[in-house]
Amino acid sequence: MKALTLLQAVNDALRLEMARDKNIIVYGEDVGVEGGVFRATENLQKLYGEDRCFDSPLAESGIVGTAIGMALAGLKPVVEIQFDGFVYPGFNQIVSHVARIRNRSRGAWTLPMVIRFPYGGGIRALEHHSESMEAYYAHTPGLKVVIPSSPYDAKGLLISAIRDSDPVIFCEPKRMYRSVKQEIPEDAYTIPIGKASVVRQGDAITVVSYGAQLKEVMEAAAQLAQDGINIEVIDLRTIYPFDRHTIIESVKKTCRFLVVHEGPLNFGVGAEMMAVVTEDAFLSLEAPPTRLGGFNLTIPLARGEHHYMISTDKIIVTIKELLSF
Amino acid sequence: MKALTLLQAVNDALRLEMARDKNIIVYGEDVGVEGGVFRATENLQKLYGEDRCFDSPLAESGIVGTAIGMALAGLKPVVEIQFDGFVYPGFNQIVSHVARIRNRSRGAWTLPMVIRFPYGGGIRALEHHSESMEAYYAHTPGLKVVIPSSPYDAKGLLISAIRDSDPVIFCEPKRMYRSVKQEIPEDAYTIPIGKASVVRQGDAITVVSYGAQLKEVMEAAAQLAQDGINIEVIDLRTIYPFDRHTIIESVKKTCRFLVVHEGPLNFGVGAEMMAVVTEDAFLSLEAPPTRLGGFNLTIPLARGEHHYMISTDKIIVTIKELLSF
Amino acid sequence: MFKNYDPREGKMLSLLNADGILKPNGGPVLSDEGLLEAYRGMLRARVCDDMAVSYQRQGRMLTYPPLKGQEANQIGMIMAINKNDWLVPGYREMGAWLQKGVPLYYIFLAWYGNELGNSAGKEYRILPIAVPIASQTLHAVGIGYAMKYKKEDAVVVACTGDGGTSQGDFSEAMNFAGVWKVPVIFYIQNNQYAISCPRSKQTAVNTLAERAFGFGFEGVQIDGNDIQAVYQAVKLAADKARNGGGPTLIEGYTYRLAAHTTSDDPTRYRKNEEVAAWEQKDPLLRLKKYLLNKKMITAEETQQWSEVVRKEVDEAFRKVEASPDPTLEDIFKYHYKEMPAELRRQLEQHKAYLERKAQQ
Amino acid sequence: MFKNYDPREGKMLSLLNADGILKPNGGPVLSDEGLLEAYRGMLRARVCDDMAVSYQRQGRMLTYPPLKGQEANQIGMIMAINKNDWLVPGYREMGAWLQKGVPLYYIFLAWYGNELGNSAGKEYRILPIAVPIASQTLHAVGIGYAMKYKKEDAVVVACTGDGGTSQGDFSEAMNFAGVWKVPVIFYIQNNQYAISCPRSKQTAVNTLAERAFGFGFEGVQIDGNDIQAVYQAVKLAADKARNGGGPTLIEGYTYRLAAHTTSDDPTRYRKNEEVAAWEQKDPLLRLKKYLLNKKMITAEETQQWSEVVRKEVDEAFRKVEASPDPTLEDIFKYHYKEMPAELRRQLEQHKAYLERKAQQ
Ligand SMILES: Cc1ncc(C[n+]2csc(CCOP(=O)(O)OP(=O)(O)O)c2C)c(N)n1
Ligand SMILES: Cc1ncc(C[n+]2csc(CCOP(=O)(O)OP(=O)(O)O)c2C)c(N)n1
Ligand SMILES: [Mg+2]
Ligand SMILES: [Mg+2]
Repeated sequence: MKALTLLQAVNDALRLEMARDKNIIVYGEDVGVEGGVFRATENLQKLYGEDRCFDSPLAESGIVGTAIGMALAGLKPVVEIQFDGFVYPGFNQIVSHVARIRNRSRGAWTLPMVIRFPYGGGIRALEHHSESMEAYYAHTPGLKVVIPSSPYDAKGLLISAIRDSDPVIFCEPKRMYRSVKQEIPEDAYTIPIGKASVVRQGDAITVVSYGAQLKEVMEAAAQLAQDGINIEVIDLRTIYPFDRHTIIESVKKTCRFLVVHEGPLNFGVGAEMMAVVTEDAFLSLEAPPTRLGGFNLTIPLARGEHHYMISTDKIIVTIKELLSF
Repeated sequence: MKALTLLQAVNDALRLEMARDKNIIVYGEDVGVEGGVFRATENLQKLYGEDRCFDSPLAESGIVGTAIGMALAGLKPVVEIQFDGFVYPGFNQIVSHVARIRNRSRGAWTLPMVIRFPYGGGIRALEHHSESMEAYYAHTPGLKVVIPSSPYDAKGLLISAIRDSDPVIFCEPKRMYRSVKQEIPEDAYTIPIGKASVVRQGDAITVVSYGAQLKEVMEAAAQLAQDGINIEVIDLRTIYPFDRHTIIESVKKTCRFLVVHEGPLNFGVGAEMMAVVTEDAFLSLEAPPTRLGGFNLTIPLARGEHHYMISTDKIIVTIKELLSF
Repeated sequence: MFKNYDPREGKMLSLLNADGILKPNGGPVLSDEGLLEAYRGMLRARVCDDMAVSYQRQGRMLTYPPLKGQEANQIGMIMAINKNDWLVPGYREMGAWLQKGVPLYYIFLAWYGNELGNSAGKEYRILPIAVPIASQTLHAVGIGYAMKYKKEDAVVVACTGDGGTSQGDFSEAMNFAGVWKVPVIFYIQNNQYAISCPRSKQTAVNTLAERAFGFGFEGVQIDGNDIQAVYQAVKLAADKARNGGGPTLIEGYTYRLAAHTTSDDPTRYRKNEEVAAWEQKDPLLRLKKYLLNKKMITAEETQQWSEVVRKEVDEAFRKVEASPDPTLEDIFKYHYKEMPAELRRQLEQHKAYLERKAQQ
Repeated sequence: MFKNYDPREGKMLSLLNADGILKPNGGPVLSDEGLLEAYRGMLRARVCDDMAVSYQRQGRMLTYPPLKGQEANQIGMIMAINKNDWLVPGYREMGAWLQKGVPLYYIFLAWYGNELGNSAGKEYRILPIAVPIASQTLHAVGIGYAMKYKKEDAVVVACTGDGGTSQGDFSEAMNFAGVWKVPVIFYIQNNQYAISCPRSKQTAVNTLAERAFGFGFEGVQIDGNDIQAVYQAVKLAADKARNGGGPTLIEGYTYRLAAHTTSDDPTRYRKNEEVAAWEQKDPLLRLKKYLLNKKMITAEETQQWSEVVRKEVDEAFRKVEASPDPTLEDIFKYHYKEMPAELRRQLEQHKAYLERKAQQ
């Protein structure tokens, strides 16, 4: 075991997997000498050479598009997009090709590849550096969308993503990159994609969240516990294909439901989770399934960002309201 | 009054508005001499000259990006993207700029512009020509997303979109382009963006739909009426900002809710509508709010497309189930 | 490599002219036997293409993009590369597919609207049709990287059209290819139009070929209706690529003699005289002239060959028409290696509905 | 226009060398008075920039991208255009903003993380900062179209970096500009790096300037640390654009003497010697030498001017720090002309929560 930050866990996963499989190619803007602007790819070029870890030209469509070609020709590209807000130039490649090649060739061509990027706000970053638009990818048939919430999960899920036979969009909560350390195994291990994790057991209400937002949810859980309220918290971990079963089992037990996420509320992940609960646990519900999400606004620049982020307190207040519904 | 198809109604709106305002510039791939691959811009170049209606080079980011510049400099670009599946190369311009300039400049810069494109399946088209991904745009803060379902609405909504102070994504149901004719006024008229339309009054259940899918819903309504079941049908018309009020008023009356749309189910428009109903009419509900949507699949090529499209019969069966819940 | 044919000086590589006269330049060319093979390939493509269009007219085929007039580009390009070299097509390259050996059945099946048609290219190292314009050129560069990384002796030919050169992806592909020095040949079939949009409105540069120099490698414009020019250019570019010389851009100056697709009416945007003039430059015609001159074929033979192909096409298309349409399971089964529970749920729910319906 | 400086022949336009010696070429240059103004502008930019960095070090400012070393590009470009000409910036052009007249307060406010800072450019015909690399170059082309359509006598200068040239959008912008023949000048500040990525890994072409020829117009590489070269190139390009001659690409060969942003550690990817060598070519230094030689300034004067700017900056930044942060209403109010009911609902609900919280 060693104590790693989420960022180090990502680096660890990449390092171990690259050692295992020399078909893994890691590239993106500044990932070579620089080791990535966050250092997620630090040392990889030194360890594995310039042909396995390098800077690409500054073009996200190019990064994703060439990765497609590599994967089709038997390599395993694990590319980095520098920030959430810069995936969009590559959106066409993702939606029109990454998500489709397996189905459109009836399984003849496959695309085992990973697109990693830091996502989310709360770090007082520049414009376009704080987005949480995972719903775009989750709504796109053919993609898997994974978001870890801890160093342990980051390493296990990233290794699973790399070993997956299908393309994975891997969103790393940048607000948590360096904020916590966790003891995690030194060797490679996997965490199944598509399985949620009940990170806290309780009976009062089921709260689904993921990524960086889970922190406030867990803080809320701890504070509520002091009042004798035990909430059940589910870390979604995979946004698509999400784990309906775990959510529904929990809601059938708690009879109440809240989903909390950072990205914009309308047409967001929360809406889907509410739909899921309504579909499968309607008669169990003792209060309306509820969502807390970012406002439907472009996430504000640093001086206004605090208005946007969802606080522990707001989660507590919302839960209390639902409990007294 | 004159009887026009939806396509002709679009053309009519463009023609009238271009006559009114010489700052309106219409361009896109093949919109000039050809008049668009569907002929939505037919004759406009002849009428208004090559500098107001013309072919652009084949590049959607270029089309959207240059339109941004035109709008910022006081013109009113109304650009065509040839098909739903070809918006994505322009996605970065839409998400990173079109949706944001007003807010990020605190209202100093505005972007009155329209991005039109035919959307949806059911015409046995080639790959990438049958998409219904309006949820991407609806989830993007700063955009308005409008989808007409009849020639009358197409003309009135497009004129409103052109006159709007904010950017509008205007999705035209291509399956209906030529399938119906409707008597509509010859002069310009507007239909407010953001208002849904109760296209059929009833008391049994509220059914929300829009665009081409409305046809099957209306057919279902007619068939159900023969069994004495009167459903209320709401044409959403604007996907964002959607008309919560009209939906909730209706659900409070009917106590049941179904949303039907062609695009993929998960993280789709239906999930949002279910969330809305759950949020504001939970205690009125006598059955779980329900969605019918496309499967979470890439819409199949022609020979498999029928499996994907939502039939009148399936809508009827679903409604009957909900009524006997 | 193409010093004598610098497109920036307005020069174009051409060897076999419209009258069927060959003017060699010392570079590699197809032998007479090779030309015979080329002719048969071009003829086969022409017949398949014509018949696809006529099936569409009969309401038996969906929208199809004819390649008529562009055969020399496609047959020449494949003849100049090896079996394990890659082809990354757009959507108008049926000739290239055929020449690379893919059974017509699968090619037609894809155009017939069945995804199964796209499953065939893998063993031939051909990627599925790519409709989002120029997006596939980046895939070619990635494949090029893989070939270089794996030290495979294989080059990649990436196809796009004159219109395709306007897409950002095409420029990005050239830029990546230049920096990575990958064995990729960008082959532009400049057929003068992107649907209705003439080349002159697509870009202000004189030749598309010269675009390459701005990305640090060579481009050449060739007579795309001249099988020898195509062969030579691709052959030289492939040799260079194999020897680590990196990418080349080839602009095949050609013409689409038919409509953009069967849904298109070209009379709306181009003059009959223009088409007529290009018909004189028909690549098949000129190669036929050459071969007739050389007495390597007779008119009767070509007639016979056409008939053989007609039979082949007829059989293939009947097989297509007799093929089962995708089932409900088919449209679900292939999105992921394993069907996610969420998809299985949608499938099961729909099946349950269909069963209830069937019972009524 | 730049025939004598064809980048494809390895030539670069340069007039005022690192020793402060001016070698005129007969083309337009700044007068000595102009040079004095330029020097004051460059000095002002330098001081503002240094102070922004130091505020950041003090924890008072957020991430900021210094322009140190690139002043000649930015001051020269603005001096060569007119008041009603447009500037379409990226994010590293504070010098250009200042020279065009925008109050420092607003510029800082934006970097301070307040959207209100972006509201200032409109009356100066400067678009807000653009962070998504090269995306803004297309906006410039659209503005160019509008100017042409409205027959306004105005040109557009679009800025991007060496890294920016790799984005598809940049190529699309050049292509549209070429076809539409719009009055746009693409000004690339080639500062040798895109964050850590050196120019050599960005593209295989020798000069970025020659990229333009592939889109049908002229490109020129200039010494971007030479205020006269910048002035001349932009002036000629603007004149050409005004006369309907269409776009020009200018590559200012320059160097970023500071970090990419205040979050960046350039020692990870570049050598001290390299930086030291470029410090010798500092654009301010060489212009200062020229002016000192000509006895147009004294060392004391420049010291005084710096002090004046320091005061200005200090005042502006204090004002920034004293400015109210955006309110909750502010973040809602500006997404649409009228706030949609759905947003109002989110706002009201949140306000209700805040009120309850305040009452506790
Ligand atoms: C991204 C994208 N935009 C638009 C289209 C619609 N479209 C199909 S073919 C075509 C013209 C392509 O022209 P060109 O590249 O010259 O190839 P050609 O058809 O002439 O072979 C267009 C605009 C598309 N398929 N993809
Ligand atoms: C689309 C996009 N991708 C990535 C980034 C992150 N990023 C910010 S600056 C930069 C490098 C830009 O280099 P260059 O164009 O040379 O300009 P410079 O910073 O040197 O002025 C990168 C990669 C971005 N802002 N936008
Ligand atoms: Mg073409
Ligand atoms: Mg740079």
